[in-house]
Amino acid sequence: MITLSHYLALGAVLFCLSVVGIFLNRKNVIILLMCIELMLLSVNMNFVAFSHFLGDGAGQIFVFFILTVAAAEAAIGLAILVVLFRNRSTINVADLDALKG
Amino acid sequence: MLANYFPVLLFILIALGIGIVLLTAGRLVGPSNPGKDKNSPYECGFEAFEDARMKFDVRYYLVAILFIIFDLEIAFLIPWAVTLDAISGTAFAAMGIFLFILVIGFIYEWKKGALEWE
Amino acid sequence: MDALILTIWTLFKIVLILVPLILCVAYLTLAERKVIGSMQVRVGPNRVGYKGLGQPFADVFKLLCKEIIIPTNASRFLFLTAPILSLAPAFAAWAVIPFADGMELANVNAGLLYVLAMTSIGVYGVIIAGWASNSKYAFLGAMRSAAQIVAYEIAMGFALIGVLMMSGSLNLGDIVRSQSGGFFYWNLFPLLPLAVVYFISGVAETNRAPFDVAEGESEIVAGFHVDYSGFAFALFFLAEYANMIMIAALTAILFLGGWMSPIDGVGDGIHWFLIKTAAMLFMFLWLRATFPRYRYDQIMRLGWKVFIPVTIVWIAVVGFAIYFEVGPWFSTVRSGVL
Amino acid sequence: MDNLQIATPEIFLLAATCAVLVVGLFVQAKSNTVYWLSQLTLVITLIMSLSQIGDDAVTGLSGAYTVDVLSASLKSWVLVIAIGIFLYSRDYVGNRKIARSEYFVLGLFAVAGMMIMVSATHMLSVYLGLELLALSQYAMVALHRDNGLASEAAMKYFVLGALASGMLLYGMSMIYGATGSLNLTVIGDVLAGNSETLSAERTIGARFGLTFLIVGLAFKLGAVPFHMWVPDVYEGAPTSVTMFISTAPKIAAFAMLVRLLVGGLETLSADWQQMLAILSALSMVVGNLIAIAQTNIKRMFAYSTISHVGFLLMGIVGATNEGYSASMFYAITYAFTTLAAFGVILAVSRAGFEADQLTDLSGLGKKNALLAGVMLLAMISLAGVPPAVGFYAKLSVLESAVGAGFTWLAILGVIMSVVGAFYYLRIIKIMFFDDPADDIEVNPAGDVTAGLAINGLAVIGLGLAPGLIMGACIAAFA
Amino acid sequence: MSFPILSLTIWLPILAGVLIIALGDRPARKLAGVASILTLLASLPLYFGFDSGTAEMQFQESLAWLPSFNINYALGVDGISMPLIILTTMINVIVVISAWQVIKDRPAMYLGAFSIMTGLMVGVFSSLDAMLFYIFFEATLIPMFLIIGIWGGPKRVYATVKFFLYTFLGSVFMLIALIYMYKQGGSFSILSLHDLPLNQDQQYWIFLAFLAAFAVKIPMWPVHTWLPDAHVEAPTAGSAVLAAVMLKMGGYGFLRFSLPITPDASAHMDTFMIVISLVAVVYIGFVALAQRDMKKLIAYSSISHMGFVTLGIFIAFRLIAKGDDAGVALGLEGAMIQMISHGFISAAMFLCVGVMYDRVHSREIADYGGVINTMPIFAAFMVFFAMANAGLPGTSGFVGEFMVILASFKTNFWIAFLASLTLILGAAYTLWMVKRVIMGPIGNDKVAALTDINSREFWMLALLAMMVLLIGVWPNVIGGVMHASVENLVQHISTSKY
Repeated sequence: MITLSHYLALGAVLFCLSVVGIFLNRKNVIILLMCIELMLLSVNMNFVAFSHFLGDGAGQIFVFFILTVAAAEAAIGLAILVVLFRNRSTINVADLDALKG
Repeated sequence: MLANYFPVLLFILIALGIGIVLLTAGRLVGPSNPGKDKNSPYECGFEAFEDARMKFDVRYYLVAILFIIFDLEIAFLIPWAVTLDAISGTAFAAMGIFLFILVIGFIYEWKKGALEWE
Repeated sequence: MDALILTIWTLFKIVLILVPLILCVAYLTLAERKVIGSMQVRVGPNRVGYKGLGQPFADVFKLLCKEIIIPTNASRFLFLTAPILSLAPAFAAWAVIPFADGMELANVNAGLLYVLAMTSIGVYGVIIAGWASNSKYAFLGAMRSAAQIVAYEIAMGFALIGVLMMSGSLNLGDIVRSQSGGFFYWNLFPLLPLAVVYFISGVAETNRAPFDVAEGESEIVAGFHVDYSGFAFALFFLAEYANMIMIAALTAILFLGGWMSPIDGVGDGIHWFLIKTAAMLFMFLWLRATFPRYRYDQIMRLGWKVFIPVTIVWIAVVGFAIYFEVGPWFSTVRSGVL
Repeated sequence: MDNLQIATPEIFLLAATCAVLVVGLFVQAKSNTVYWLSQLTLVITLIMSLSQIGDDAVTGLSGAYTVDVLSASLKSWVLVIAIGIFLYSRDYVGNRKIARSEYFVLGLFAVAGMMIMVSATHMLSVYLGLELLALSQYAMVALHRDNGLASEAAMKYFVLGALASGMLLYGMSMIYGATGSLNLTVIGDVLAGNSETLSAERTIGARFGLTFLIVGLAFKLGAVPFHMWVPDVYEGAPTSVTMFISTAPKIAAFAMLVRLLVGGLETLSADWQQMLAILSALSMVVGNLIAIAQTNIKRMFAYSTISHVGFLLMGIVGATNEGYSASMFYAITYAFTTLAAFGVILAVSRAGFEADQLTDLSGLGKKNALLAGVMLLAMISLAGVPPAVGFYAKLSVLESAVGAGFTWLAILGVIMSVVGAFYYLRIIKIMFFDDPADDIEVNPAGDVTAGLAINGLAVIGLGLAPGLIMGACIAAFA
Repeated sequence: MSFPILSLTIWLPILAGVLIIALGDRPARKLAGVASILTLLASLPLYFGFDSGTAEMQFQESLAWLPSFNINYALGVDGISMPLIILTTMINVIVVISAWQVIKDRPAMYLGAFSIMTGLMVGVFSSLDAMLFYIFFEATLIPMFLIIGIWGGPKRVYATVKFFLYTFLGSVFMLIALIYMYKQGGSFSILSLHDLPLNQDQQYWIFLAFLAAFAVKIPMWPVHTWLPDAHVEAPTAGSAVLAAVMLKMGGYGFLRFSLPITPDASAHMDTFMIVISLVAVVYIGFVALAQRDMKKLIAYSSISHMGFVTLGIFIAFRLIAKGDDAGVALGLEGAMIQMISHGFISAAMFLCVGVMYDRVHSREIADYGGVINTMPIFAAFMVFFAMANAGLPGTSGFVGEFMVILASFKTNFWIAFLASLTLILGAAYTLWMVKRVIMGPIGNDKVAALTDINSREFWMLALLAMMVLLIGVWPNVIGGVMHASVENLVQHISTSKY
C-alpha cells in the first residue's frame, strides 16, 4: 500500500532534484525555469498527499492556486527570457555575468 | 475508484506498444541503404545553408506565454463548472469577477497587439 | 487469479476497440479520397480490389516496404520517438469513450480531462519531430503547428467548460446521459456557438484543411514530417486520422447526445453514436474539399480574436442562464439531474 | 461571504487598477493621465485604510484575512510610501524608454500584493499576496526593455525569487501536514496544544517545515546568506524600480514575517530565534562590510538594505512584543528614509544620465542645497545617528535584543552600524565636500521638490517626535 | 514649572541656525551675531540665578517624550554642568566674531551649523535623561563633521571621517550600556541610573563601555589620534569649538556617568586610568614639543591638558581609599576648573593661530618669526595666552593644574611628580613656539607685510583674555558654584553599589 511517507519521499526527491538543478545548472536559463516548475510540482505533491491523508480539502485548493501562480510565473519568466535574449543574444547561464552577484 | 483506471493504463501501454511494433516492423521490412545525399536534410534541392537549430520568431514565445495563462484559467473554470448546480451565489459571483479580470487582461493584450501575428 | 482474468478480459476489450479503430482509420483514408473525388466529379481510387476497397492495404504495404531514412543531422532517438509519441495518445484516448450506455472500456470520473490530456500530448510528437529532423522546414512546421494547436486549445477548453456547466460532470457517460430527452435537449442547441467553436477548433487541432499550414505543401513542403519516410511517416498519418475520428466522436458525445437517438428513448444504441461520428467525419472531408487554406495570420486571428471572445461571452450567458434557471434547457440543470 | 467589507480598500484598489490599466491603453503615451489616476487611486485607498485604524481586529474571508491595528497602520504606510514612489519616479519613467502606464499599473498591483500580505492570516492569502507583489516586481525590473543589465537583473530576480517561493511553499506544505491546517491562527492553536496534542513526529515535521519557511523568507528579505540577488537586482533595475523594491516591500515582508512566525509559529520561537539571530548577524556584517567597497550607489544601497534587514530581524529575534513593534518601527522608518534617498537620486538623474555612480552626486550641496540636505538627513538616519529617526529604529531593536538576552547581537549591531556610517558619510562627503563635475543644474519639478522636502522633514521631524509612530507600533502588538 | 531657560538656550540657537541656513548668505552674519548674543543672554540667568548651596538639579524641566521607552525630555543643571553651558554660549559668540569676515564660502551654512551645534552642546550638558544626553552627544557630530569637511584644509575629508568614526564607534558602546541599564532599571533618568544597583561584572562592562565613549571624546592616549588631524584640518572656529567645548563632553561624561554609575569599577580601574592619564600628560607633552605646525602643537597640548582632567578625576579614588574627602573634592574641582579654563585658553590659542593664518596662509612655525614687530597688539595677546596655556599663576591655566597637582601630592609623590612635569613641558613647548613665532627679528617678507589685528579680532581675543584673567585671579567665580555638586558627587562615589 502506498503510504503518506511514499508521497513525501517522492516530493522530497523532486524538490531536491529541482534545487540541485537550479544551483548546478550552468547551461541554459530554460532549464532553470523548468527546475522551478518542478519545485512547485513537488510542493503540490506534498499538499495533495497531506490533503488526502488528512481528509482536508484545503490542501488541494492550495494546489490549484499554486498551479495558477506557477503558470503566471512561467509566463513572466518566459517574457523576461525573451527580453534577455533580445538584449544579450544568449540564454546561457554562465554568460549572465554583467552583474557580479 | 482507482481500479477504474487500470484499463486506461493498460490501454496506454498497448498504444505505445503498437507504435513501437509498427516502427520496428518498418525498420525490419524496409530496406536500409543510407547514403550521403539521401540522408541530408531536405532543402528543396540545395545544400543546407546553415544549421536548422536557428533562432525563431519571438512571437511563438508570446503565444506560449498567452497559452499558459489562459489554459490555467480553464483549469479554474472546470471545477466551478462541474459543481455549478451546488454552489452558492458568492461562488458564482466570484467566478464572474474572475472572468471579468480575465477579460480585462484580454482587452489589454488585444490593444497591445499581442494577438496580431503580422 | 482474478487479476489475471481481469487483465485478459481487459486486453480482449482493448483489442475489440483497437482493431475496428485501425480499420476505420484505414478506410477513412479511402473514404476521404472517394468523397473528395466525387465532390470534384472524379472517381477516386478504384484499382485495388473491388472499387478500390483494397487501396488502404496497398498503401500500408507500400509504406511498410519503404526505407525509413534517418537524416544524418537528426537526433536519432528523438526522431524515432516522435511518431510513437504522436500515435500512442491518439489511440490511448479511446480508453474512456462510451460507445453506448455502459459500453466503455473504463468508466472514469475524469474522463474528459483524460481525453484532453491525451490529445495534448500529441503536440509533443509534432514538436519533437520538427526539432529532431534538424531541418528548417520541419522546424518551422512544428513551430507553426504547435502555436496553432495551442491557440485553438484554449478556445476548445472554453467550449468544453460550457458542456461541463450543462452536465455537471467530467464523466463522458454522464455527459451523454445529461442530454437525454430527445434531440431538443442535446447540447448542440443551447451551446450552439460553443459547438461550432469546438468542432472548428478540432479541425485546427488535427492540422486538417483548411488549417493545415503546419504541413503546407506549397510553403514548407510537408512541415514537421518532411524528413520522415516509410512507416515512420505512416505513424504520423495514422495518428492524424485517429485524431480526426476522436474529435468527431467527441463532438458526437459532447454536443450530439452520443448514443442516444433523436427521439427520446427510441432505439438508443451504438449505432447512433457511429452515425453521428460518421456525420462529423464527413464534415471534416467536406471542409477540406470546400475551403482554401487559410493564411497563418488568419488562423491565429480566428483563434484568438474570434473564438475566445465568443466562448467567453457564451460561458457567461450559459452561467447566468443556469444560475437563474432560464428557458427550457437551463432550468433542469440546477435541480440536479445527476 | 463573511466580512467581505474588511477588504474594501484592497477591492477598491484592484478594481481601480484594472480601470487604470484599461484607461492606459487609450491615452497617449506621453500624457500623465495614468500617473494622476494612479495617485488618485492610492489616495482614496489610503483614506479607506486609514479609516480602518482604530477598529477592533476583525477576521473574515473564512479566517484568511484580518484587519487589525497592525494591518491598518502598515497598509497606510505602504500606501503613503507608494504615493511617494510614484511622485519621484514620474519624470524618471517619462524620460526613458519605459512603458509608463505599465510601470504605474504594475506598481499598483504590487501595492495590492503588499496590502494582502499585510492582512493575510492564512497561508494561501500570504502566498497569493506575496506572489502578486513578486510577479509585479519581476516585470517592473524588466520594464527597461532595451537594457541588457535590467533584463539580466530581472532574470536573476525571477529565478531566485521563484526559488524562494518554492522553499516557502515547501515549508508551508510541511507545516500543513504537521498541523492539518493552513489557517495561521489554527496552526498557532494546534502547535500550542490548545486543540489537540501533537505527536512528536508531527512536531518534527513542523520544525522541518519551519526551516524551509525561514530559508524562503530569508531569500525574500535578502538576508545573508540568501542575499545574492539583492545587489544585482538593485544595480540592474531602473532606478525608480530599485526605489520601489527597496522601500515599501520591506514593510510587507516584515508583516509576512510576523504573520507567519508570530501569528502561526510562535510556539516554535525557540527554534526560529536562533536561526534569525544568525541571519541577522551575518546580514549586518556582510552587508555593511561589502557596502564600503561599492562605487555604484544602487549597489551600495543594496548592501545597505541587506544590513538593515539584519537590524530588522534583530527585533524579531527576541520574540517579544516590544521587539516586534521595534522591528515594525524599523521597517517603516527604513522605508521612508530610503525613499527620500532614492528620491534625491532620481531627482538628480535626467534623460541619458542615471546618477547611479557615487561620483554623480558630487557637489550636489552647491548645485541644489535642498536635495543635498534631504540626502544628508537620509544618510544620517540610515547610519543611525541621532536625532534622525533611524536612530530610534536602531535604538528600539537594540533595546529589544538586549532585553531578550541577545546582547552579543546588539554589540555586533552597533559595531556594524559604525562601519555602516562610513559609507553613508562618504555620500555626504561627495555631496558637500567635493566640487561639482559639471555645471548642469539640478531642478526637479516643483511637486517633486516639495515631496522631497516633506520626506526629509519627516526623517528629522519623526526623529524629534518618534512617539508618533512608535505609539502605533506598540499598539499593533499590544 | 518656571520659565524654561534651558530649553530656550538649547532651541534658540538651533532654530536660529535653521533660519540662518534657510534665509541664505545675505543676512547670515547679522542674524548669527544676534542669535549668539541672545543665546548668551539666555544662558546667563543660569549662572546668576544658580543656587550654589544645593547639589540638587536646578532649572529642571521634564516632559514625557517617548513614553514607550520611558525616555523623557528632562533637563536640569547642577554645579558641574552649568559652567560648561556658560562656556559653550560664550564660545559661540566668539565663533561668530571670528567667522565674520573670514568665511567667504557659504557663510550661512557655516554660521548656521555653529549655531545649531551650540544648541546641541548645551543639550548635552543639560540633559538629565541618558538617552537625551546620547542623542545630543551624537547629534553634535553631524555639524562638526560638515564644518571640518566643507571648510577645512586640504586633508579635511580624511580628518573629518576619522573624527566621526572614532567618536561614533566609541559612543555606540555607551548606547549598549545605556540600553542594558534601562533593561535593568526601567529608566533612562541619569539620576536614577546613579542609584541603580549593579554587581561587579556589570559595573566593569558598563565602565568599559563608557570609557570607550568618553576616552575617545576627551581624548585619552592612545585613542587620541583623531584629534590632531581634526584640529589641523578644521577651520579656525571649528578647532576652537572642538577644543573648547566638545572635548569637555568627555570629561563631563566621566563625571556624570562613569563615576556615579560605576563607582566600584571606577575605583578598581583607577590605577589604569591614572597611568594612561600620566602617559597623556608626559608623552603627549613631548610629542607637542616636536611639532612644527602650530595647530598640531596646540592640539597635542589639548590632549596633554585633558590628561590632567582625567588624572584629577581618577585620583579621587586613591584619596577616597585614604579617606581624604577634601582631597577628593580638590581633585575633582581641579579637573572641572581645568576643563573650563582650557576651554577659554585653547579657543584663544586656536583663534590666535587663525588670525595669523588668515594673513599668511600657513601654520608652519618656520614660516613665521618676529611677528611682534609688525603685530604688537596681537603679540601681546598671543604671549598672554601662551603663558596661560603654560600655567602661569594669575591665569586660569594655573588654577586647575595646581589643584590637581596638589591632590596628587596627597596620594603619591611620583604621580605628583609626573603630573608636575606638565608645567615644565607646557612651558617648554608653548613658550618655545612663541619665541620662534613672535619674538626675534622679522623672519621673512610675509611677516614683514603683516598688519595688526583689527577691532573685531581685538574684541574677540580681549573677551577671552578677560575670562582667563577672571578665573585666574578669582577662581571662586566658578569654583563657588560647583562645591555643593562636587561634594555630592564625592559622597556618591565613595559608597559602594554592592
